[in-house]
Amino acid sequence: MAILTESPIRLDPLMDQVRSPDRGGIAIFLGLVRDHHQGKGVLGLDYSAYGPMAEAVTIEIVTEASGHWPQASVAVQHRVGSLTVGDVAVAVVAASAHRAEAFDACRYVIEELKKRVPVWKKEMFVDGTVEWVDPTRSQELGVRRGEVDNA
Amino acid sequence: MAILTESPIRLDPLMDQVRSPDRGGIAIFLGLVRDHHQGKGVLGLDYSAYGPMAEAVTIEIVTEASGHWPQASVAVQHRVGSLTVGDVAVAVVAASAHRAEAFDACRYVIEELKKRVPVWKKEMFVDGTVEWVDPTRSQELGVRRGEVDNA
Amino acid sequence: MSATVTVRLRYLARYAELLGVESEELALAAPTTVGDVVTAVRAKHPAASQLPAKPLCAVNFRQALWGDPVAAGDEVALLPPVAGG
Amino acid sequence: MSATVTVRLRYLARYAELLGVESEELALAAPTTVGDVVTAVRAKHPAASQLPAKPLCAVNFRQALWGDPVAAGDEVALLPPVAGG
Repeated sequence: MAILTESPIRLDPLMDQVRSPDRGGIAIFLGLVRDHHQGKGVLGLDYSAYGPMAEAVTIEIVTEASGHWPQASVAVQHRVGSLTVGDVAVAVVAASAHRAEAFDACRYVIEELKKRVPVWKKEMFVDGTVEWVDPTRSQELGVRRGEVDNA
Repeated sequence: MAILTESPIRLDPLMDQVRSPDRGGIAIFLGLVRDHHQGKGVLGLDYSAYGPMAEAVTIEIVTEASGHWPQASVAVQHRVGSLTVGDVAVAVVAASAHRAEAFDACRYVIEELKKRVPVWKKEMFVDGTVEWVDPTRSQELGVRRGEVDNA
Repeated sequence: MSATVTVRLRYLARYAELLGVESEELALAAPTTVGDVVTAVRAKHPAASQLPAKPLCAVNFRQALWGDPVAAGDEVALLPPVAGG
Repeated sequence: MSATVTVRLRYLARYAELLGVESEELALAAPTTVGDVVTAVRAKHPAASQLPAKPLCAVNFRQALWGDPVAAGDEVALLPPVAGG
């Protein structure tokens, strides 16, 4: 299944990808479009991606998770295109024999995905303004400053 | 929505219970019937509950989670009756503005639920034997020893 | 002659199988505690010797301690170690 | 006379809007590095002065460092800080 999709994300096919009779726990994270960002009302978002790199980096992250939690199996999908408030932008589904690995693998993948996968969003605000989201301009948003040397 | 259900657990109604336009993250845990337990092949499980207390304790746990993570909203359902391998036995769905609280609230609720909610399971093994699961008889399974004084 | 209190007993899961009954009423001399109720259960049911020394109990759907008082009409439940999820 | 290498440039998201182009080819004197390619982009596009000093770059879909070599046919991408999820 492609990691990037222009269609609404459906959970069932992702769960089918990772469930198996010996896996007793599934942890899922869904990222949804919120109605506000930094104090401004949001109407919707346009997501774009650098496709081949987004796929490659996501596979790399999932492979890292398999290294850390060998019993876990993880499926990921990220939506691209125009989304409105409440739409699912990203889904991470991790299944494992026990719940601890499922939670940890799920959390790892979403955290790394947000730091590393080349996806961008342009926010349409209620006040008519439009803005590319730049996490490096928000306060306290971590080490990635858009500089090759720090990356 | 009742916390205990004899019908298959459906995720969508649980998600609808907690999603709202200002919540950007949903963390979900699903506990499924596994095909093995302590080295023996499992055919299926019978879940039973002490209904009124199971509902009360679950509400108590969800209320504790709301205290710890005030932005989070949590929905829980636990299946009772006969389940087969792969069936969802329990679902915890936690939505919040940001993913950290959603994950933490979801994890808290499933951990406490497994320790405190009066639900029991009887395992039907492939070899024809039947056994009540008793976590206190497994190795290293925590402090709860079935004793009033320790509880 | 002392007053008696009648309480409803609930035996759950494995304990119901062990005692062969899910629910019954017992009359005890007042005042009575969770510990007294369990002692009365042991007196009535020989199979109750297989219960742990102090089984997990609930009074009116809340977990209870051994010395907690039990009043007429209360529901006292004996619960095996929980195993949900 | 020195050899040249032709590379494919990809400008993503905000950078594509800034430069008014999503993709183009550039010929540079060999040998060349990621830093050299970005310098050539600046020379060609006045708007590139608004890029950060060292924008995040990828060569052939893998994140690259400033001094990494770039060969003929490589795809060099300039990426704004990522903001997925």
